[in-house]
Amino acid sequence: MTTATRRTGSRIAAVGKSTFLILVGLYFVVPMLAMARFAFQNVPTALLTPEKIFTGWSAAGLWTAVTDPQVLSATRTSLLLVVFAIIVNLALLLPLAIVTEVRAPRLRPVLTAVTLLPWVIPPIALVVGVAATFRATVPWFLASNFSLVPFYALWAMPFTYRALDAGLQAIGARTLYEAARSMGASLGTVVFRVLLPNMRAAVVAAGGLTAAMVLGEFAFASLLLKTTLPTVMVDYQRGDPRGGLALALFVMVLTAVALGLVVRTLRRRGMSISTTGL
Amino acid sequence: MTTATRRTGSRIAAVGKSTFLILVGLYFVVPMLAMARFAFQNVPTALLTPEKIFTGWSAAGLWTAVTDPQVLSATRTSLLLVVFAIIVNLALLLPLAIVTEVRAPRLRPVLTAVTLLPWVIPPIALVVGVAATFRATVPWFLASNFSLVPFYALWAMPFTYRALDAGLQAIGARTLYEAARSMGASLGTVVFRVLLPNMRAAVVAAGGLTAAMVLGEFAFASLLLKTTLPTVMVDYQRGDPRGGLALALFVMVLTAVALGLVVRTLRRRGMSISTTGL
Amino acid sequence: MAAVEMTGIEKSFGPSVALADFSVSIGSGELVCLLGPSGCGKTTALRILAGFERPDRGTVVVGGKDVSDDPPERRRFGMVFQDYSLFPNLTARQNIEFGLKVQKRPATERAEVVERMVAVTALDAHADKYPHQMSGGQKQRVALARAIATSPRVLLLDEPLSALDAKVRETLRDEIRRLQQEIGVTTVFVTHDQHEALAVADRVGVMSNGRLEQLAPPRELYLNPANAFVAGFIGTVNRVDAVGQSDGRWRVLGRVLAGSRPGHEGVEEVAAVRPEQVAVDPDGPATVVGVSFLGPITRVTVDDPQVGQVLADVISADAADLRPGGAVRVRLRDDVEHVVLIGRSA
Amino acid sequence: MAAVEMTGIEKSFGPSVALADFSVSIGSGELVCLLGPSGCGKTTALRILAGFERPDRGTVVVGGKDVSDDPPERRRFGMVFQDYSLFPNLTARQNIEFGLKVQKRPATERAEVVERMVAVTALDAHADKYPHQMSGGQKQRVALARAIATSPRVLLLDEPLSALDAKVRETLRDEIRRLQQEIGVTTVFVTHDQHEALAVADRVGVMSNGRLEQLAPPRELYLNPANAFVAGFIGTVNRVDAVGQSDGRWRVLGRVLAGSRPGHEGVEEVAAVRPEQVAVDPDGPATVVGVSFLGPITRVTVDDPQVGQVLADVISADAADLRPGGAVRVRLRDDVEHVVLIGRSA
Repeated sequence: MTTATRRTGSRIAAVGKSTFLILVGLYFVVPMLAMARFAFQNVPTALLTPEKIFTGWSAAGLWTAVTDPQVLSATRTSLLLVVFAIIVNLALLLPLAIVTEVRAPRLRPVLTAVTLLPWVIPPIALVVGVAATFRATVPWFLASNFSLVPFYALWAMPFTYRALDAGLQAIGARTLYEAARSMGASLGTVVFRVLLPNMRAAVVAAGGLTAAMVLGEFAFASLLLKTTLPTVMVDYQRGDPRGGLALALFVMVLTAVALGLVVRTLRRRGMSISTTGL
Repeated sequence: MTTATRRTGSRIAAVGKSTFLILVGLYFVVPMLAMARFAFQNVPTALLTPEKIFTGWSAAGLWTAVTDPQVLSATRTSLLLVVFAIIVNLALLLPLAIVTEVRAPRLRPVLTAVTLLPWVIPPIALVVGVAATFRATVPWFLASNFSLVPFYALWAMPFTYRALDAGLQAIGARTLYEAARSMGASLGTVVFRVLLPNMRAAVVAAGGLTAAMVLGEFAFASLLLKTTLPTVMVDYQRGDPRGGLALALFVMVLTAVALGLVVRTLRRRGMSISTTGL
Repeated sequence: MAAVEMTGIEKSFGPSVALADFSVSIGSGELVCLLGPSGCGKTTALRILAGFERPDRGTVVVGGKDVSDDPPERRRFGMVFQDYSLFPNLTARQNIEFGLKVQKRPATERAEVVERMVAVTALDAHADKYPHQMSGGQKQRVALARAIATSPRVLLLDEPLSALDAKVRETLRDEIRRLQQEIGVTTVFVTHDQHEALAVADRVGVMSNGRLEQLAPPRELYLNPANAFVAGFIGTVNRVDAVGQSDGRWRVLGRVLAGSRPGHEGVEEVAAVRPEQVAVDPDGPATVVGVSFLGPITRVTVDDPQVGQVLADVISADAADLRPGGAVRVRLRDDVEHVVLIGRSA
Repeated sequence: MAAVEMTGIEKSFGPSVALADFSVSIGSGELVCLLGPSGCGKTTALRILAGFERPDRGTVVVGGKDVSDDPPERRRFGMVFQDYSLFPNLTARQNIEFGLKVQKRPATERAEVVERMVAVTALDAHADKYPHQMSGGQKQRVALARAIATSPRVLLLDEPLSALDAKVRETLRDEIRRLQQEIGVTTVFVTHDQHEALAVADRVGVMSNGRLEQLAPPRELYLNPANAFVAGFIGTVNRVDAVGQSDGRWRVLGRVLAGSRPGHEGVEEVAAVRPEQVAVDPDGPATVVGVSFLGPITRVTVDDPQVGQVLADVISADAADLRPGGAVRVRLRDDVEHVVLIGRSA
């Protein structure tokens, strides 16, 4: 009887876990399936009868969308923006986070608070303000697509800093630094031979999140009249709802798969990505 | 001599700290001052001569903007959206975070990963997809302003969960729970008499961040054709650049001041807000 | 009748076995220590007893009643954790009162019990402080008072002293023991520190890899360890060659004496000899290589050309002229009448 | 000449004073322990010596040269931390080699030193493992090997054993001492555990509130504590009334004997009497209230109607028939010739 009770107990736990996963599924997967039907199946979406499920599927809309020259050029712009935003952000925050942690730990709360500002001050107010000011004063600055880079770097700062800081805490950077210094290592040696090799996972997490954010950012690009993947996605969708939706789904799945691959590669090399610090 | 050396040492540290604060200031304060000049001073912004600094200041543009009926109505909508987004988010995530932490800690990494999805899947793709699908299937759902609530709740989920989780970790919720249970307390008693009273700071942090995000969100509202404070701010700015910018600055300062007041009130009651977990 | 009876408990977390056929029977008012290295399963055993983990198999009987399926709040236990786990929003007094309130005791009784608890744990000066205003030792005293305020059937202590400074650890250890005897509560105390376990327990259960290796009073555990693991974990031992004699006795460090098993001519075994069973005489073939002052006694490390490295505990007053490098001779003390034989392994 | 000389060091963090006029002089090859409760300033002293904190005032002289303004990497010290601080991306061997590489030693020398270090710390089986594959004790042995591989002028150990299990702690403690004596490196060892300090050090500096209360060899610290704080922190003491006699001696626990200060007729003072200086005889006005088995010795707590609570340490073999509730009599042992007098306070 007792064994039966035990089994009931673990069955309840298993049921709890399944329920949780099913709820998560309903919240995320069902809307995506509905979208997929609308995007790729050429029948009225509201009709869900057995005979209608497997007919009329077509990826033609998606093909037209991804081969559209404007979409291709916007994708290129967005990917370049991703690369520059990551570079600017890491160049600014990686040294700042490391030096603060190992040399001035008392400044860490200040840095934490400051890097939160871009979220606390509504970014839309920032972009409206900055755009208006720049347009009136240094209009040439806003002409280039790359004028978006500082905004994106600023906006991704909270993520980047928290990912890097979580990495520094996880490896115990401060005592690693002190151990290496006492053995005669210079600051440069510590950073390049000790800290960075152990922070690859954190750097990748920071970069991945920045990439995902930039690829999904609409407000800045739209207000500064730039053609990026998100803005072109919206434009395209106005003309061809099904094709636009197919494109959106495609980007979503591609981003998720890319991030998944990065995480898996890191796992295989024995690094685990912690997002708890984010 | 040694004393002098010591003094030099701490002077260097002080200089370092000042440099840091000055850089932060340049990064945030100078652009805002430039915006303020453009918004409130009726002289060409590029001219910065001593005699031009104190003349021509006027808040008339701001007054016109904040008394504009459309702006007032959009503000009301945005504030209601803030309240509902916070309620929906806390109602969903507070129980989930608590139960996961105290009863099923092994599910915590799963929850952490799942709540990160709304950032990793580009939200713009989500809104394009969802909007298209809903418009084709259940168009009535998108008619109300409050159709934005689920999007905002979903979008703020990563912040909210991390703030709540950081609070739970900080108070050591799991052993508090076990200590209280072993004394005969029911789950309800533990939650209402032990956990919630010690999580007020985390709940306020979660709510504050959600509020700041909703007040600055442009993409969802614009794509779903809703009139919220951010969209009206952009519209208004097109017609009256100076007035729009003044409005943007006003919202920025107001949000920052409101958050500051909340933090200060909590500090006075002996609670400290940790944003490191975010 | 046993106050607590855990029978045939098994528990695995995924592939790793935390407890394998664990059984223990604890008398009323007894203090039993579960002692072992990290990962030996001692904390899992405590958490199963408390009801926070469900065993895969086996029963937990408390006061004659099977509580295997009772949730923790129905077991009426008191619990103290390594990290204090005081409610941060309540003062010391309110923390102690919490369990009484939950159990809906009348206000006058609550006030009376809280005052008694504050008095027995000597917390008078700190009763109205919040946890963050107290030191670690004070916090743990509040946690103890809170745990016993509800007159629990069993008191469970999970490494209660591990987070404290060495000095506070010893003081609080003695205080816990005194209090436990005063109120006569059946207690299970989990620790990885053998000194703590020996000093505080009526019986100590030594655990390793999810198994209970030996459960016995401190003195017996120390004098008659059941196997090599227990001998090595409790106190310090020298592993010394023992050679069986035709009369069933053993030759150890030059003396012939009885062992925990009869010896046979020529059989070679290992005897566990405690440092305090070894005497150090001046002049001889061995060399002192280390002298550690431990307070009342001094531990001398001797390198013997035949036996190898031997530890000897000498009364500090007698050790004043032992210096590293000195020539000495080690022998088994005259008052040792019997040696414990352990396997060659481990 | 002293290997390390810290003179008049003062250090505050904001309003809190970490070190107030701290001076210490350490001989070449000596192992000095800094011992004290948390927050006493011992870690700050170590970090100032290492160069990670700058003192507000005072000088640090190493090997006759003022290094007060040298950054840590120029001081050529080895350091071991409580949390191991091994480089996670390097194997044990590579960790040990790190300092040698940084100092640009030739490859053959590096290989030779690493092998010697692996051998002396008995790490052969683990030399190619990564830190996350090792146990706490193994990790700390690697950290130790890494710290001494570069032949540092001074070895600094910051609570190196605090994160380890009690049993591993003792083994590694003895290993550190052996190794330190073998290579003869001047060493500063910070700990909050008095047993650790006494067992391992040539001299122990007891600290409290940023001050060095006493710096002396373990035996002297134990037998002649300078003040009440040291007496209470090192070992265990009974505070017993001492009454001055006309001949300059003191009456303590019924016996009259010499004290650390001369007595005057009728003056009342407090004597610090160690538990091992107290004998317990059968039958008498006092009652046994507790018996703790500590291995070789047994600690007996006795409630005496005149003296109050007294702790006595008895050889375990003699304590077999002492039970709580038994009637006994306590006295000062016959071999005690002299008592230490301490102030009434603390």
